[in-house]
Amino acid sequence: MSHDSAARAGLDDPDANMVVRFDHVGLRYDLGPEVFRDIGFALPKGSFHFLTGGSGAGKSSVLGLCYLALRPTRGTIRLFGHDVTQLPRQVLPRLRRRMGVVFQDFRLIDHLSALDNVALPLRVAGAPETDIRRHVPELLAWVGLADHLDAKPPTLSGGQKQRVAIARAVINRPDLLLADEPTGNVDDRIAMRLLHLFEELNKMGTTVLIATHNEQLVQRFPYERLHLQAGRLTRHRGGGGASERAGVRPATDAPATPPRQP
Amino acid sequence: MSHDSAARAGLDDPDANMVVRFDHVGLRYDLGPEVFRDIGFALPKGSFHFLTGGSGAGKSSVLGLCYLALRPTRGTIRLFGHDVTQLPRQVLPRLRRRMGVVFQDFRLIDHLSALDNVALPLRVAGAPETDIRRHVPELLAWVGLADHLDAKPPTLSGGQKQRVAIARAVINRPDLLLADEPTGNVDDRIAMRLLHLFEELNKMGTTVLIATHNEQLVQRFPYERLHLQAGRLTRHRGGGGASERAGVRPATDAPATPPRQP
Amino acid sequence: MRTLPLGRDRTAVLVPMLVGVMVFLAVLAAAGALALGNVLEDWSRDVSGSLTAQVPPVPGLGEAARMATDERVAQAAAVLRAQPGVASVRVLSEDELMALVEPWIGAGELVRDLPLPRLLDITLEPGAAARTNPGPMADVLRDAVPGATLDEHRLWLGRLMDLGEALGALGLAVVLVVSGATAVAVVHATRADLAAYRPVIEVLHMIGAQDGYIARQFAINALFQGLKGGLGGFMLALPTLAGVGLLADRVEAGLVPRISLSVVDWAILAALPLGAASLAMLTARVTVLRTLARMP
Amino acid sequence: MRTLPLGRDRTAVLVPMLVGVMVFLAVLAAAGALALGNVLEDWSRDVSGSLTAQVPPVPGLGEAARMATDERVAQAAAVLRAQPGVASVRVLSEDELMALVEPWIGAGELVRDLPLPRLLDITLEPGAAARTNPGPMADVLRDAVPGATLDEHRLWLGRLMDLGEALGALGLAVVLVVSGATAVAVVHATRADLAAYRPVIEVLHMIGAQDGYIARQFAINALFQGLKGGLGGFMLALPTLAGVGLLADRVEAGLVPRISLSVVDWAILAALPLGAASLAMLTARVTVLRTLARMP
Ligand SMILES: Nc1ncnc2c1ncn2[C@@H]1O[C@H](COP(=O)(O)OP(=O)(O)OP(=O)(O)O)[C@@H](O)[C@H]1O
Ligand SMILES: Nc1ncnc2c1ncn2[C@@H]1O[C@H](COP(=O)(O)OP(=O)(O)OP(=O)(O)O)[C@@H](O)[C@H]1O
Ligand SMILES: [Mg+2]
Ligand SMILES: [Mg+2]
Repeated sequence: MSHDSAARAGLDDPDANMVVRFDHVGLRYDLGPEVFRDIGFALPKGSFHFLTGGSGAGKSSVLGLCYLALRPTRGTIRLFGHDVTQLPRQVLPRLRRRMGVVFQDFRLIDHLSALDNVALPLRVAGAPETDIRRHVPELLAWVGLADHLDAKPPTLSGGQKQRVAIARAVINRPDLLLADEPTGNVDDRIAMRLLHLFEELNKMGTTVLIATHNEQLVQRFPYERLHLQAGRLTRHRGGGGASERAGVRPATDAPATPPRQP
Repeated sequence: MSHDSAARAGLDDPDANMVVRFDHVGLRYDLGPEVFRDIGFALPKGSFHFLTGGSGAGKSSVLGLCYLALRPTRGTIRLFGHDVTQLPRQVLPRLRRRMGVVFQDFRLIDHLSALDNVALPLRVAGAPETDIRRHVPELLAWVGLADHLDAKPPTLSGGQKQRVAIARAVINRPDLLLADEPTGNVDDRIAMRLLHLFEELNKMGTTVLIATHNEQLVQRFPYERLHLQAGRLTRHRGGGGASERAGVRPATDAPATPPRQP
Repeated sequence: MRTLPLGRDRTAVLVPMLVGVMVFLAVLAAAGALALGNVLEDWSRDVSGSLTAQVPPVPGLGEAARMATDERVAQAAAVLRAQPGVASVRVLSEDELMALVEPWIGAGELVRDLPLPRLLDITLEPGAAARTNPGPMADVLRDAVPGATLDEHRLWLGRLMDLGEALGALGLAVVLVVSGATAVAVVHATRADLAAYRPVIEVLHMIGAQDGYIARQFAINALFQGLKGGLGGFMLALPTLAGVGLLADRVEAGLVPRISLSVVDWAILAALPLGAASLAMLTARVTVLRTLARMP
Repeated sequence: MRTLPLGRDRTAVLVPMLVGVMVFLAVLAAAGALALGNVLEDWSRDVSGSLTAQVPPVPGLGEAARMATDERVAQAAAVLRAQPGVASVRVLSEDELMALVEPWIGAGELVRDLPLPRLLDITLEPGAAARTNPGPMADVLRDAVPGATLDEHRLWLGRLMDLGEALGALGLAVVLVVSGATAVAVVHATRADLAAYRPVIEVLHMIGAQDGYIARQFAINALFQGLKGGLGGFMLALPTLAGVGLLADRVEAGLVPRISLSVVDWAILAALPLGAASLAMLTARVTVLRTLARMP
C-alpha cells in the first residue's frame, strides 16, 4: 500500500480509495434482534477514526464485520475495494494479512511466549526468521514488555496481555488496523503511548479504526468519531486539537519512539 | 456480619475489626522476581478503597492474595480475623462465601446462561430456588441486562459480560467485595452506575476494594486510595468530595435504585 | 442438585465412546472365555474315567511267544500303574478278549489260537479322570513296550482339551491386558475431558463451593456418561455374540457343544458396563479432588 | 515450519494412548490370525492325499460270509466314490491285507482263513485333499455299511482343522469389529483433542493463515502423536506375543506346530502402527479443514 497522502482525502469519495466501505449493512445473530439495520460509512486510505457507543451497541460487531469474522445479514461491505461477499474463500487470508486486529479479549495463544505470539503474523506470512528476531523484541520493548519476552500469556497481567495483543496487531504494519477497546486494561500513561504508536502507523499510511469507551481519550485526539446508538451510526468531529504527544513517555526501559517495523 | 458503623473506625486498629490485614507480605511467582517484597495495609469493616498502580504493578496479585487464590511467599495475611496460612483447607470455602470477586477476565461459565452464572454463588451456598428466581433477574435488570437473562456469555458483548461478572460478585451481599478493573469494558455512565451499586453495598456494611486504572473514577469518589508502585504500597486521601450520585442514571429499562438482595 | 450442565457439549462424546469400546471388548472376551469354559466342561464329562491300552502280541504261535507277550503285558501294566492319575490297571483275560473280537471274527478254537493284541483297562483316579493328559502316558508306554498304544479317541480328546485350555488361558491373558489398557484409556479420556472443565472447577472453587460438592457433580456426570457408553457397548456386543454363535455352529456339532452361557455368565457380562461406568466415575472424582487439592 | 507447540500439554496424552491401545490390540489379533493360518497350513501338509476306510467282515468262515463281505466292501466303495472330493477308491486285495497284518499275527494258511476287516484306500482330488472334512464322509459310510469306519487320526485332524478355521474366522471377525470401534475412538479422541485447540485455530485463521497451513501443522502433530502411541503399542505387544508363544509351547508339540511368523507376517504387523498414525493424521487434517470451512 502506497503512503500516498492524497489518499487521506474525502470521506465521500465512493471509490477504490476507500479501505472499508459499509453500505446499508444490517446484522443479526441467529434468531436475536437486529443489532443494527442500516449503517453506512467509509474509511479512506490513511484515515483515523474512533468508534464509540454504549456497551452492547455493536462496536465489536462492526469490527467483526470488518475483519471478516462475521457476515452481514444485509447490505454490502467493501474491503480494499473488494465486495467481501463476492470473494472466494481462498482470497480472504490475503486480505486478512493486510489487517491488524486487537481483540477485546486479546485472544493470545496461551502455549506460546509473548515473543512467539507477536511473531505469529510474520511467520504465517512467511517472513524470514532473522527479521522476526530483530523486530519483535524491539516492538515488545517499545510497549514496555522488554522483561517479558519469554512469558506465556497466563503469567502476564491484564495490561501486559493487552499490550502483547496490540504488538501482534501492528507487527506486520497492516494497511488497516482494527482495535477493540485497546486501552481498557492499561493506565492513561500507557494508553497515550499506545495511541501514539497507532498515530505513527497511521502516518505511514495505515487506516485506523479504534472502538473505545474511553471518552477522555477520544476527546484528546482530533480524529473523527463514529458513534453507534440504537442501531444507527452517526459521525462527530474530533476532540481537543492535536495529539498531546508531549505527554507521552516511554514505559520503563523502553526507547522513546516507536520502532520501525519490517 | 453486623452493620456496626463504629466498625468504619481507625485504619490502625490492629484488631478483629479488620476484614483484611496484610503484614510484611511478599510475593513471587515461581522463579520470577518478587512482585512485591513488604507491603502492609488493613481494611476495616465497612471501608471502601481503591487500589491503583501501573500495569503489572501487582494489583491483581494483591486481590488474588485476598481471595485466597495465591499464597504469600512471606509475611502474614489475616482475613476476617483469621491468619489464612493457619487455616485448614476445609474452612476456606466458608471464608470465600463471605467474599464477592469480580475477576479482571470475568471467568464466567460459558455453558451457563447469564442468570445461572449469577445464581451460582447462591446455589453453591444452598439458597432456596424461590429466592434465586426472585433476586437474580432483579439484579441483572439493574445492571441493564434484563434482555439478556438467558444469553450465554459467548454471545454477550464485553461490557455485558463484565456486568454479569459484577452481578455474580454482589448477588450474595458479601462481607468483602474485591473487584479487579470492573469498569474496563463499560462506558462512563455504566461505570458510575456500577460504582453506585458498590456504594450501596458498602453502606450496608460490605468492605470494598476496587483495583482500577480509571483515574477519573478514582478522583470522582472520596475514598482512600492504595497505590502500588515498584513493589511498595502508599496511601492517598480520596478524590473529589462526595460521590456524584446525581449523575448516575439507570441503564435502559432498569429501576433507579439497586435492588435489595437476599 | 446439579448446577452445571456438564456433558452437554462436544467433549462429552469421548468418554461414552471409549467406555463403549471397552465394554464391547470386555463382553466379547468374557463371553468367549465363559463359553470355552463350558465347552471344556462338557468335554471332560464325555471322558469316562478309564483308558484302554493295546499291546501287540509277540509274533509266533508257540508257548514261547505267548510267554513273551505276557511279559510285555505285565511290563506295560507296571509302567502304566506308575503314571500319575492312574488308579488301577487291569489286564483283560483271554476270555474277555475273545468276547470282544467275537462280533468281528467269530468264536472257535481257531480264533483262540490267534495271537490277538492284548488289552489293558486303565482306571483313572476320580479327580484326575478329566484332567489326565494321555499324551505323555502314551509316549512312556511306547518307549517301554514297543508297539503298545493308548486308545486313540481318548488321546485326541485330551490333546484337544489341552489346546482349548491353552486357548482359554491365552484369551484371558489377552483380555486382561487389553481391558487394562482400555481402562487406562478411559481414565485418560475422563481426565482429558475434565481438563476442558478446569476453568469451571476454578470458578466454583473461588465461589466457595466445597470440594465434595464440585467432585460430586463431575462424578455423577461421568457416571451417566459411562453408563451411556457402557450400555451402548453392551448392546453392540449382543449381535456380535450372536454372529459368533452362528460361526461356532458351523463347527462339527459333536466336537464343540453349542456355545451357551448360563444366567450367572450373563450376570457377569452385565456387570461389565456397570464396572466401566464406575471406573469413569471414580476417575472423575479423584481427578477433580486432586485438581482442587492443588488449589489453595 | 511448525510455529505452534502443539502436543506439548496435557491433552496430548490421549491420542497416543488410544493409538497405542488400538495398535496393541490389532498386533495381537493379527499375529494370532497369521499364526493360526500357519498352523493350519502345517496341518494340511501333514494330511496325505488319501484316507483309509475299514469294513468289518461278515461273521462266519464260509464262502457265503466272504461273499457278503465282498458285497459290503463294494457298497462302501460305491458310497465313497460318490463323495465330493474323492478321486478314486481302491479295495485292497487279500494279499495286500495279509502283508499289512503279517508283522502282527504272522503269515500262513490259518491267517488267510481269518475273517479280517477289509481296507479301502481313498485317494482325494489334489485340491480337495487338505480341505475335505472326513466327518460327514464317515457318517455317510457308517449309514451305508454298518460298522464301517474311516481312519480315525485323519478324522480328528479334519475336525481340528475345522475348529481352527472357525476360531480363525471368529477371531478375524472380532478383530475387525474391535479395530473398527477403536479406530472410531481414535477419530473421536483426535477430534476432542483438537477441540482444545479451537481458539488457536481461530486466531491463526484471523491472522491470515491459509487453511492448508493450519491443517498441516495439526496433521503433522497428530502423525507424530500417532506414531509415538503406535510404536509404543507395538513394543508392548511384542512381550505379550512372546508370552503367548510360551503358552502355546505348553500345548502338545506334535499337535500345534511352533507358532511362527514369517517376514511377510512381521511386515504386516509393522504396518499397523503406521496405519493408525495415518488415521490420526487424516482425522486431524479433515477435522481442522472442516472447522475452518465453517469459519467465514
Ligand atoms: N455471538 C453472538 N451471538 C448472539 N448475540 C451476540 C453475539 N455477539 C454479540 N451479540 C449481541 O450483539 C449486541 C452487540 O454486541 P457487541 O459485542 O457488538 O457490542 P459492543 O458495542 O462491542 O459492546 P461492549 O462495549 O460491551 O463490548 C449485544 O447485545 C450482544 O449481546
Ligand atoms: N501466574 C503468574 N506467573 C508468573 N508471573 C505472574 C503471574 N501472574 C502475574 N505475574 C506477574 O506479576 C506481575 C504483577 O501482575 P498483576 O497481574 O498483579 O499486575 P496488575 O497490577 O494487575 O496489572 P494490570 O493492571 O496490567 O492487570 C506482572 O509482572 C506479571 O507478569
Ligand atoms: Mg465489544
Ligand atoms: Mg490486573
